Amino acid sequence: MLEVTGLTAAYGDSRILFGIDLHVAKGEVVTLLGRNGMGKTTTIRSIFGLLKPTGGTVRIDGQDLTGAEPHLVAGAGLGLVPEGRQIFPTLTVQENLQATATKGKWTLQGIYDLFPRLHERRRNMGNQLSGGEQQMLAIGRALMTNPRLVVLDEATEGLAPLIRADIWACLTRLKSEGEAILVIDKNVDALTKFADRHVVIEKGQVVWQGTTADILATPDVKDRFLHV
Amino acid sequence: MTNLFILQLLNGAQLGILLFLIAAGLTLVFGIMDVINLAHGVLYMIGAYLIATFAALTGSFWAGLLLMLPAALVVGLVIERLVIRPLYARSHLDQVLATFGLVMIVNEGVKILWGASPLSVPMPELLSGSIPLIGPLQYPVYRLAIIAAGLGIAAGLYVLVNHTRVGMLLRAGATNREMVSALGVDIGKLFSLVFALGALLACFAGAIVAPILSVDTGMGESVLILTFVVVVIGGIGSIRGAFMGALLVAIVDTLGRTFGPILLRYVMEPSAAGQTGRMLAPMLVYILMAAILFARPQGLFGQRTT
Amino acid sequence: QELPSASDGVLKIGLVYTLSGPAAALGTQARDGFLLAVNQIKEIGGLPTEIIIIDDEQRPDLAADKARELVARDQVDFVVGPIFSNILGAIHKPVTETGTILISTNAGTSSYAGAECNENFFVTSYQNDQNHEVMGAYAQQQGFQNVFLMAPNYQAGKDSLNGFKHSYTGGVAGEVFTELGQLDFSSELAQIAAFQPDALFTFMPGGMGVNLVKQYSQAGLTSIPFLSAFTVDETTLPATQDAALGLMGGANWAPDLDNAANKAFVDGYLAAYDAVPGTYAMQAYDAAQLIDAAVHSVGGDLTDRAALKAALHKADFASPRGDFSFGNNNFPIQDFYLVKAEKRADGKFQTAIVEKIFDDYKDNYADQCPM
Amino acid sequence: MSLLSVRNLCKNYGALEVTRDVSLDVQPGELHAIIGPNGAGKTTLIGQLSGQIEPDSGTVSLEGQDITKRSMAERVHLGLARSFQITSILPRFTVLENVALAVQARSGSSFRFFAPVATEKPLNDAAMQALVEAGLADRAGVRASALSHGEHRRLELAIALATEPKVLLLDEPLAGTGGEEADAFIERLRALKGRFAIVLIEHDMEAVFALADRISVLVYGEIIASGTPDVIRNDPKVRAAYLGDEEAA
Amino acid sequence: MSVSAPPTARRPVLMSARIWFALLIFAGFAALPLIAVVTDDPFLLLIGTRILAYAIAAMALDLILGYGAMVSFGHAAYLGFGAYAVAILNSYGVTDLTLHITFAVAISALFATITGAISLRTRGVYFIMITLAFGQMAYFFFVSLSAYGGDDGTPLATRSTLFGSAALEDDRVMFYVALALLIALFIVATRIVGSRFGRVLIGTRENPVRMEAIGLSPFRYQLTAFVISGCMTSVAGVILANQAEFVSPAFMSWHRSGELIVMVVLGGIGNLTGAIGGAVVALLLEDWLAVLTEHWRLLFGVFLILMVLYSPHGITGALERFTRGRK
Ligand SMILES: Nc1ncnc2c1ncn2[C@@H]1O[C@H](COP(=O)(O)OP(=O)(O)OP(=O)(O)O)[C@@H](O)[C@H]1O
Ligand SMILES: Nc1ncnc2c1ncn2[C@@H]1O[C@H](COP(=O)(O)OP(=O)(O)OP(=O)(O)O)[C@@H](O)[C@H]1O
Ligand SMILES: [Mg+2]
Ligand SMILES: [Mg+2]
Repeated sequence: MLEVTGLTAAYGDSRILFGIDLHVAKGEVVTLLGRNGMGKTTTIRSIFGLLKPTGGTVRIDGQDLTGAEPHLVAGAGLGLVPEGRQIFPTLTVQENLQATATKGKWTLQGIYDLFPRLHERRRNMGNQLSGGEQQMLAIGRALMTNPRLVVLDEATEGLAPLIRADIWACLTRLKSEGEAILVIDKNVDALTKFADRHVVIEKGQVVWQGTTADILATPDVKDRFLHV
Repeated sequence: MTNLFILQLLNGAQLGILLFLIAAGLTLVFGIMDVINLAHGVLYMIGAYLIATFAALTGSFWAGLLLMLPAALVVGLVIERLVIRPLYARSHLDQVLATFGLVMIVNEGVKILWGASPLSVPMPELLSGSIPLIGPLQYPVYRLAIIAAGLGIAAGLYVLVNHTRVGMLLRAGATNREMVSALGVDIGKLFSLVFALGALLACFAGAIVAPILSVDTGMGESVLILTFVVVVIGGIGSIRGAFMGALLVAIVDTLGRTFGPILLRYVMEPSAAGQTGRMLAPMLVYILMAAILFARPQGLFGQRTT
Repeated sequence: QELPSASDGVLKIGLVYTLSGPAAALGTQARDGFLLAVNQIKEIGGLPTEIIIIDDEQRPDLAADKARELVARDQVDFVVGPIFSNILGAIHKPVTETGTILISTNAGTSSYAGAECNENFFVTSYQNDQNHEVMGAYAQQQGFQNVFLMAPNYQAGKDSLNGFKHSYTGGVAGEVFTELGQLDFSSELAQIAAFQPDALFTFMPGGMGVNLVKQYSQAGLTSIPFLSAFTVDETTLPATQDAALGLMGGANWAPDLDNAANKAFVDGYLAAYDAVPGTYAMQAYDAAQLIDAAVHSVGGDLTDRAALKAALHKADFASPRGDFSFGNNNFPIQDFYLVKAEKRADGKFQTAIVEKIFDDYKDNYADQCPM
Repeated sequence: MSLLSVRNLCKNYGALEVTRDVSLDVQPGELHAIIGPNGAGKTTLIGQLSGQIEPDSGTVSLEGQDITKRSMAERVHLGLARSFQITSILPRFTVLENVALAVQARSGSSFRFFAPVATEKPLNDAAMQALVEAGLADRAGVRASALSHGEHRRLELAIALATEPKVLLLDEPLAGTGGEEADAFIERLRALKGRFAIVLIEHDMEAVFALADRISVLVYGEIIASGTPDVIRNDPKVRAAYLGDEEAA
Repeated sequence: MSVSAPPTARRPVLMSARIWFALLIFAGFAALPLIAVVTDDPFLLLIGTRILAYAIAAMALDLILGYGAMVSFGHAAYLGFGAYAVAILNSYGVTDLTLHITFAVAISALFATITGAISLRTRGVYFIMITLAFGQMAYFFFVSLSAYGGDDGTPLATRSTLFGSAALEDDRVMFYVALALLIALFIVATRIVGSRFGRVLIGTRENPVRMEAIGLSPFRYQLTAFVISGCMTSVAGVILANQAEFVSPAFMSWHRSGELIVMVVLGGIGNLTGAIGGAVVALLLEDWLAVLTEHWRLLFGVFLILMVLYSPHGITGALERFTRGRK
């Protein structure tokens, strides 16, 4: 459903992406791997129109949305859990979840079931949450837009191991319900447990891609590109 | 003395309500869109000129008011589109400079269109006259009507911002525009709406004072600073703050001017009291603001942000 | 550093008026009044005439600069203006010290009428206190015992109340100074309502006056006589309209004064600007007439300053206000009237003479003037 | 005597007790890790140690001196430096300037109005030294805002080093770094160990168990266990509250 | 409050370009008396002196506004202190320029220390408004000062004297003294910006929390800068009073404070040359447009908006793009 071809992008004069090709089919879980600063977040920002790409195309269900306004991209079915959480500090937890929600499968109750901690803190202001709580809220907020493709940029950063495990469980569940997921994370091992395909980028270019089976079969991929 | 006190309290309330109507738009645009709009005062002026024109055309205050509202909305949308929108991503000082330019343009434009002499708007028949209060004291019905209308609008705004989805989005957009947009909301449209609403409120305020005050080119400026004082005292972005701030400023100002010299006479001789009173009266609002900000640097209802 | 006048045979006059901001209406009237005379006379003093119009923006420092520019760069022979006393204070020295003649058509500060009078400085309006004294005399004559006084909190405001008290010896119900530029007088009106004085005396020029007058009638206070100076006049009447009817003021002239010069002036102004002229226009009109008369009498020779000044001092022209002459301090000696706002047959509003209060009235500072 | 000693620290936000009677000792040269679930109050605790947040009650002392009432800046001068969980640098300064400013803060007065600071050799040398230790020397002339996330974390470290701390408070220095970069960072910290005491907050258990001399576990504002890595790893309470089974394995 | 200044990262080419712009401006000023003689227009010197005074004030404001993110909306008060220092001392027969400046600086330092200490509790727009409040208090104080004309202000009997001589009565001398003061203060300000103190100030603008965390509490530095700026501005006030030979509370109205901000932003904030350029351009433009049409304000407004929309870093930004474009 998401199809990215030849995407290039730059921050001012410094070019970051040099032609990214990437696609995610319905119900598929794809990971975007790469070391720090290789352009993963930049790829996501370009897809969402938060950064205007300098070239290439972004299509969602065949519709060309290259460089479109972010709300149009989101409206086409993408839900974003951004790097650095970016929750709304002056809204309560509950309002954070409701503000941008759309009708669908995910409801407030569903999110609270998924993250009981958020229910406890539902009247807290966003800026009064711990780092981990904010992360949960960011995921919940994206789900509340009922996307068909969830994009998670470092969703488990700064999370305690137990919570991190919860998130993996949650993603696995989303997958089983037929949702497509594009996920960026440092924990390659955890990702291989449920992802279908992997795309590795280095210096703004795709340098390797393959299925989970491929990655397990060629252990040097991890060494060469990810150094784990 | 108590009669005078009650009368002045009413006067304070009426001025406060008026300030609130103007300040509400400013604080919304400021708090939510993070735009410092110096041209907010001229919107107030435009409201007055619009009703003066429409009332003269139709011969009726009410018809004038009715025509003024959509016209004001259009003015707001046009200004937003032409000047404000390119400034969203810019620093506050750039906004100050550009909207300062806008003030000059509008002031001069109004002078070209309507001339330098003040215009006047007749008081609507229905609301003219005074009702007796206590003893010989009377209070103009029109001013009571202003108080009532302002209270109604205040309540409506409070509900809008704090208890509706639109309100949530507004507050969310205030801190992170990009993220709201990435979650599927057309923030541009939302902001246009906020600005137009703010413009409408300011124009409305200008329109309803037109029958009491003269309509002239300086009216926007004189009210602008006072409005900023109100917004800052109340805390930027807070509707409740704007309301309390407006009432506080108005009542302190009104009562202070009347009773300040009287009180001073208790502590110093009459001529010195008169002198000091005269010096302090215009400072009163500023002293109030400085004192409040000293105690609460983020205003009465502001969020502390570092 | 006295500048020699350019003897190029052209009469150059600089007008300094407040043409922008809230008080623009006053300056506009004055400018229009002056230009009306120029148009009627064509060549003032028989010389080709060049007029330079300056907007002082009611900013004294800017005005001082502009006045110097008129004198140093444009080398004008006369500077005419301004409306406001503080502007006069700023331009007086830069203009007069160069020997250029300054004619004030409105501001008549007491210091320049008294000890600091100046041979290069003429006034076609009045000494500031005089209109207030008219109202004081009227209040005295009516036997009021309890008058409420109100003026803006600045020098001219304080002067006005002192002027009133100069000729009024009755009691004072209250004395209130409002903020300069204040627009809402509800709080002061409440005090007036509470005190129920015999009369109100106020000095509220420009937009302040418009608001006060409208709010006065809205507050239902019209039963209390409203005495004023520079508050109810032809610059504010178009805005206050009916609300001002019957309110009283003191003035040195009114549009309905019956004489030929006045008829020429008022009709000419109405025809040219479709508005009723006020004193601001009349006094500026007279300044142009004054220059015309003086330059004619010296035969167009602008270089002999002493002769020119003497000619000016004679004030040999027909003023719309009738009797007009200069005192030793170059301030006018003239009649003063009680005037009242009324509606004209053509639907416009004007002030009209009620009665003469002072005849050939000289200001109180002239004796201190060494000239 | 312990270098940094915390006694009965309490902090409430309304009804929420974020820090509940926390006591803690850090010995000279020791690396003391604090772990705990999200929202346990770790960052809040660091905030109270560094002076950014005022505790409701309890004391913090450094080298026996009570510093509870001291401002953040004063504490830095006494030898208590911190890095931030969310990167906090001077974005428009160069990397070198960021660090040089920290050096300037501890060496001599900043009320010098005339001598150009850009050419003050001692400042730049000391700053460069800190950059070398943080592995950022090659980026010295780059604007700080242009650094990648991992580099930002290293800059945070360099700035903290430049203040020459006796105790260094690190709030999740590894957050957002992975793989090789994380390994390199761990090595860097290991090299620094012993020069000063370190209080480390980290969710990366690999790093914590590799580096820590002692670990305290904070759960809902309370320290439920404190001890050597081995003790903590096998503490059933800790496993239940935080580690789960996966990591401990 | 976000204040976006051009980067402080050292870019040698641009830094020197700015110094060149400044030198160019100074050279232009220095030649003005010559132009006045050639064109037989003595009035040029008066305009020039006024522009110099505002250039000093704008530069002083930029020191805290551009480098310290302290947007003072009450800075005209210091213009007023400078101006009234001249008027008040004159009325007591003290006419020496250095004494006038000393007195102005002393009063300004006192006022800035007290109001600055209170204002610095606040940030951003709150800071703007609280400085406005203090500015207005000063304004109304002088309005009520009847001894010096109150609202009307008062003309000066003479200009300040320079070491006992009345040399300043000559417009040329007055002009060169003002120019010398501007250059001297420009050098001082430039040195301050590049000093240890300046770096702390700029760092505080960027990230006050970080400054605390390296052991520098911003307050003392910000307050010091605020006082320095106020004192510099009062020097401009002394010049202005002498230029106009008139002082009035109008010098210190909030409009004037706003105009100073406009000059700084128009020039391009966070660089001293820009502030000077902003003052020059704003005042010249005002003069020229006023000659063109009575409705010059409309044109000026359009100019401001176009500048903001198309030249983000003000005049210096535009000049820098121009010079870079040609290389
Ligand atoms: N706003 C910016 N301006 C200039 N350069 C930037 C900006 N943001 C990121 N970069 C640069 O772009 C490159 C790619 O950054 P990006 O954030 O996309 O990497 P990433 O793969 O997501 O890394 P990480 O794992 O650290 O999140 C980095 O070298 C970074 O320095
Ligand atoms: N200003 C505040 N007002 C109210 N509650 C707050 C405030 N700041 C933090 N909290 C709450 O205090 C708790 C502790 O937060 P803290 O940031 O210290 O956690 P943490 O242990 O650092 O978590 P993480 O590992 O996720 O960063 C959280 O539940 C948070 O919601
Ligand atoms: Mg990233
Ligand atoms: Mg934390």
